[in-house]
Amino acid sequence: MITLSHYIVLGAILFCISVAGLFINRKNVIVLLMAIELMLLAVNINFVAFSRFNHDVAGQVFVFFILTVAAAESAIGLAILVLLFRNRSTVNVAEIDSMKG
Amino acid sequence: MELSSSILLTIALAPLVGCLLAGFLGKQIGRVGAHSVTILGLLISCGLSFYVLYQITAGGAPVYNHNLYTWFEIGKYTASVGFLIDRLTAMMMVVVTFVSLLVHVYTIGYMADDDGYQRFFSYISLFTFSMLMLVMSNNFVQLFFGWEAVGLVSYLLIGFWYKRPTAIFANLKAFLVNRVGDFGFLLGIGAILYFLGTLDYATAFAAAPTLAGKTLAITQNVHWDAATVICILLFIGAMGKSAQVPLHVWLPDSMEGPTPISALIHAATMVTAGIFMVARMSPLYELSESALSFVLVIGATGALFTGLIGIVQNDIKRVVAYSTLSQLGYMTVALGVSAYAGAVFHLMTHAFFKALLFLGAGSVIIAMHHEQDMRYMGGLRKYMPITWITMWVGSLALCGVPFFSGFYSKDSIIDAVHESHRWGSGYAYFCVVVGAFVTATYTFRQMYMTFHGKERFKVVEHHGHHDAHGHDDHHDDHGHHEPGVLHHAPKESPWVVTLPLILLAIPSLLVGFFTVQPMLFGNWFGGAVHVSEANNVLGEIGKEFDGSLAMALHGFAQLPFILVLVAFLITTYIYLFNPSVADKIKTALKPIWVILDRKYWVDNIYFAVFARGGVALGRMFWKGGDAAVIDGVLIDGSASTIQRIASGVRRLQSGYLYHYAFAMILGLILLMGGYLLVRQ
Amino acid sequence: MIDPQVFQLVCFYAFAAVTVLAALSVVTLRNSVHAVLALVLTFFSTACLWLLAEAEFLAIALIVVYVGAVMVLFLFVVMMLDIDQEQLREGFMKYLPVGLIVAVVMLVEMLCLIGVRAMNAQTMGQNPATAAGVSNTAWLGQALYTQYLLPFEVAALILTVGVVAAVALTLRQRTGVRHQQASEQVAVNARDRVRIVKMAAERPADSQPAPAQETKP
Amino acid sequence: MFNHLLSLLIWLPVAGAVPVLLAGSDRPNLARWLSLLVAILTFAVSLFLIPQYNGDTGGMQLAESHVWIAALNVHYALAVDGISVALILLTTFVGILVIIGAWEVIQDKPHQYMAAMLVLEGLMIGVFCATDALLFYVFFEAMLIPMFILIGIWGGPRRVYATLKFFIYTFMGSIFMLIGLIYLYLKAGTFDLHTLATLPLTLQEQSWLFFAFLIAFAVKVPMVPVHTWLPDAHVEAPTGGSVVLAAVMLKIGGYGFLRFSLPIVPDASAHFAWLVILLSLIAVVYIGYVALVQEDMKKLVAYSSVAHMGFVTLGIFIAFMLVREQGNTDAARLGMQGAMVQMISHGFVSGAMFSCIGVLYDRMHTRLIKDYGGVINVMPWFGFFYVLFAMANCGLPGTSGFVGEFMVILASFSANPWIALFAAFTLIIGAAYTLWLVKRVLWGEVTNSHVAEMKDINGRETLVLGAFAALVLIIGVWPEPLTHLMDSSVTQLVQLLAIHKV
Repeated sequence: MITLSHYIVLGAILFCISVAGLFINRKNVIVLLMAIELMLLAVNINFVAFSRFNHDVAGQVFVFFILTVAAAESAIGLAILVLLFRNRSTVNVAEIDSMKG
Repeated sequence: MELSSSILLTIALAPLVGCLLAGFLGKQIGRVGAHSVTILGLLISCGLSFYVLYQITAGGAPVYNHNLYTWFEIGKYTASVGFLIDRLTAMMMVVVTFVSLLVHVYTIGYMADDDGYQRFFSYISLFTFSMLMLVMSNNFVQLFFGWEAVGLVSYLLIGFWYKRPTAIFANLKAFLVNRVGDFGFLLGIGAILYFLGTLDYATAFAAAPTLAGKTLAITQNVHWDAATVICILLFIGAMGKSAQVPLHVWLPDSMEGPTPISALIHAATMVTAGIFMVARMSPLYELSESALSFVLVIGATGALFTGLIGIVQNDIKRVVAYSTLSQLGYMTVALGVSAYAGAVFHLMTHAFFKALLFLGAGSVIIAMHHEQDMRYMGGLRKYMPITWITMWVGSLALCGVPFFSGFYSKDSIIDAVHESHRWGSGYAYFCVVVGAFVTATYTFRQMYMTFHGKERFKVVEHHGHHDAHGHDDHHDDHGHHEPGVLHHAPKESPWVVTLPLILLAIPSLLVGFFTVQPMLFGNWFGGAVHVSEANNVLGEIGKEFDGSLAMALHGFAQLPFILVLVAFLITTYIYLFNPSVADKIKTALKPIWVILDRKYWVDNIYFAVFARGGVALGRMFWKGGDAAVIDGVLIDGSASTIQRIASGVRRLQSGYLYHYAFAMILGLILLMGGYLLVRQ
Repeated sequence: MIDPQVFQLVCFYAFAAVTVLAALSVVTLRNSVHAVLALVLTFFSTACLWLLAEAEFLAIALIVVYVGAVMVLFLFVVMMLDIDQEQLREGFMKYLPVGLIVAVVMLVEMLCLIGVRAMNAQTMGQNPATAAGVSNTAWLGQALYTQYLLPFEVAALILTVGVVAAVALTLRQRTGVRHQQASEQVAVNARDRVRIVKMAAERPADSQPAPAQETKP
Repeated sequence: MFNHLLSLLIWLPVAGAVPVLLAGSDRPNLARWLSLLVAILTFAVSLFLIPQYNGDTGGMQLAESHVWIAALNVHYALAVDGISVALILLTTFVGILVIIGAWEVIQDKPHQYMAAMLVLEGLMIGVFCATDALLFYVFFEAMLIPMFILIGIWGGPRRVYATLKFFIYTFMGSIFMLIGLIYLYLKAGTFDLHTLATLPLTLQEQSWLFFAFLIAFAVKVPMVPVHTWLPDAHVEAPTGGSVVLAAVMLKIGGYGFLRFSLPIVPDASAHFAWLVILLSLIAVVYIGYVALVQEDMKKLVAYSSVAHMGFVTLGIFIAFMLVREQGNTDAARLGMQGAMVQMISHGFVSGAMFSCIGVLYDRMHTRLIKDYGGVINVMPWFGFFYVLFAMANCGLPGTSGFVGEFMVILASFSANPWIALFAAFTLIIGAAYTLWLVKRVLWGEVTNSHVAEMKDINGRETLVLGAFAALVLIIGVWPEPLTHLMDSSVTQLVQLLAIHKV
């Protein structure tokens, strides 16, 4: 039978994959954004699992909010990306360093 | 009859009003307006001063001592502005306003073509006001006000020809040296407030006996007598103002100012403020034997050694200036032996004959087209007889020839020193007696070089350039003159110049004869000057006094007159009959001549130590202290340290997202690992 | 008959495996389009896992909102932008070991910290929504619209701001494009358009023919 | 109106800045006239303080108090005593002259300049009125902002360095004061100055607090060795900024000592009075020498400000020696009055000196002494004022500069003749640097063609300098009204000194 640890472990694995993704795709902003989405997903899995196993509605409510905010975040993130690409013709993070001191 | 405040106020304020009118409305009222209004002010002031003197002496008016208004009042300490009019004050007022009035008149001639005509009248009226405030004061604050205000006017007037580099150097020097004196003076006032708790003369003098036994802790073990501290500090002020050694250096330089100023400020009135002050403070000075000895030694030194410098001077004004220094030394010596009345008496006679000498010198300078070097004069007596005669009167008075006013005052001082048993009086006696010889030497030398002997100037008529080389812009073309070449023959000065000479010659001749008895021996000053019984040298001399005539006749047989006679004979021989001897003596006594010519190197030492040294010290403080230590190390140093740290730390802020993410995750891993370790 | 619990477990493992694999491909695939598609797959299988946990509303919402909207947005962007894939893959192999080590260390630490064994004991138990006698959606809705009404409104606001911001950021005024400007058309005056010029009735002999009316452009 | 006189005084100029700003750069004359109107109105209102303030009773009067931050028990509490009244009058008076002085001189964004000046004026009045420590602190810090702007925008070439230095210096100083205030709040539960004055504190607590206050106010005064921001700020500031800085802002440091160090930590102040006295004497002598060799006129006057402010701190702290060691309250009052008169007088004298330098700078655009020479030849009226203010600067009797120094030297002689000796040294060194400056700038032949082209002061400049001159002379000739105004307040302060809190 499915226990809480199944979900938690899955969440942890997903989170670590996305962390690894951040490292190995350090130049591609799109993949970075996707890795962040993955992280959020890992967190959401945990929330859903805790909500279900602890019989608390708050977890699922929170997932709802996270989804909302994540949607807004990715919308703005992509908008910035588009703008960036339009101005700089690249999504390479290494080249976006005009704020470097 | 009680003196009214309004009269006294009028005396003080009339010159001030004249000053303001001439100064601020100079353009509007013009030259004539300016001198009319200031002279009118002085006439009022002088006339009323004579009235006050009459009231105080003959009219039976009591001593006036009232405050006009409160300057500040804090707890038990009050300072007011008010007048104290007793015989001493009244006499000073008359001297000041009378000489000032004559100098005003004289100025009309002397400054006739100067651009700063109105300004000059404004200044000398301001000076008269300040000097009156000084002498009429009934408290220390107002005294200090007048004291510094006359210094200010002196500063302005020495630098009157502000385009001359020497003038603006001299006025700065004069002010600063005076400030050194004022520094002591202010501390003296502080000491008086501390010990006596008041700034009012009458209260302070009344409380003066309580000073006995009081001491001031200088360090934990050293305690100085209160009265001595007060008196010496106050006398330091007098040393500055009255140009006593070693603060005398400003006075010869002050001759850069126009000659009327030299007469009024640097001979007759301002420089005698110190003498007046000590006489006024006699109740305090009588308490301290040591302070009086100090005064005596300083005065005696000045009397002899500054006089010696006068012998080698060639500038006609400088000779008179050094003689002023010497005469101020005589007055100070008189103060030092408690002969306050003698000092003030000499002050008065000196004011007349020294003003006369200066104004006479000014008259010569006018005639010589602002040539001041006596080596280019000679034989002027036939061109300007009035100046010649009046100057002889002044010179004989200065030398102390019997019957002239200077004789009575100077001889009394020498007698008083002889009589005194104070520590240092032996040295002082030597100085004043030799000083009499020195005085006669430089005086006769000056007279001979100026008025007698051969004409050492040439007259080259340049009619075309006559106007251009008038002395209206003399201070500009001073330098381009060929020395000793005049464009037209010297001639007697106009009446506005000679009238003051004559009016000054009369008192120079007569005032001593008529006033010596009451002023010196008749206790004329009454309560204004206090001499304790033990110190009353004048009283001792007075016992032998039997009339001015007898004193003068007796004077012919005295040592001072014999010395004067010797000096007369020597100088007459050298300068009238055998001028080459002067050069021979000069070569023979070369080392002494150099010492005197360099004024004992006092100026050089002061300039090197105080001026150069001060600037060097300031630069060291600025560059070393402020710029290097405080700003360099503490302020900019800390800033640059932070900057260095920051620029090191800044490398961490690469701007790359993955660096930050990596750091965050690394931190997370470390935190979790640490937690795991701790938990286990 | 298979025990439903075993069936659930099998399903869980199956979907979990798909999720992990898909996630791995998200971060490793060369082509961004493929990566997005892999992400979509991850979301799908996660939604299934949520269904297993009886969180039906969120599972559907994830698919509808995320997969349907956000992921499609990603796809659009990725496809629209002409991205040089090769350049972006630089250093992939170089950082792979570091990434792997970090990920593994972190995973181990996390699992140690969570205490997997302790949670093994915790079973699902009864669905709270069922216990309350309502559907999962109703159960969630009751909490959301009562207790969490203010955060809900705030979330709505954030979303709106996000939309506005996204539009505002990407909107640009193109130059050289002709627009109809209604405000200027309305604001114009008659006398700006037509100017009547008085002229002599007869034409001077030597002058050029002039138009009777001059119109202002 | 009289119930809220102080609030009116503070907020009238601040509110007046709004229309001035709104006038905009297109209508500079409107902005100028508006700001002049506001400044004159403020001055007029401040004149009401004289009849309203009862000088016989002393103490804090015309009080207003409203709860401001209830959670922290902070009040918007205002009140004035004689000292504050004198300083407020100084502020409002200088406020007018600064506006007039900047009339045509500031061509770049005059409306903003004027507005900043007005805001600054209001905030400075606020500092002098506040009786709540936190309110004082807020005004104290807020004041920096307009000053920062004034120097930073209308300043000279190194203005960035100067503003940063000025800001960081003063800000760092006041942070320590804030810490001290927070400690006092935790101890007393209020920021009310009167309550804090009666709060019992051990000597150790007092010592810490004393140094916190000392750092804050020493920077402001400024005392050696934290004075180096002042010359830089002055050199870079526009004339008006310099005038306000020297005339009013420095006084806030001295005022702070009176309001904080004296009543709240009297024992520590007495314990460490020697330190402050020593620093003051160093300021007089050391800074005098530094001023002597300055090559920039503004720097010279700035250093002379430091030296003169040394008399303020000296006068305040010898009061401790006099009261605690000798029980001589009258001399203590004399010293403290001297310090106060010196503050007011220095306001006029240094303001006037900076105005004079501004006059020269407007014509020549240089402040270096060596670029001048023989100015009197072309500007006689200016020369008159310049010599007058120079004389006031070196403390000539008859000018206001003398009164304060005189009182402080007299009082310090009663405390210890050595202190008086070093203090009186200013007579010499002060005269030396001031008159040497006058000699090099004013006297002599016209040194170059630029000087020859200079025009004498115009009506506007004459008005400003004349107003300064009138006050310098009035206070110098008759200081009694001023000392009488402050007398009861000073007496109360001196009584506070004698009370041991430990």
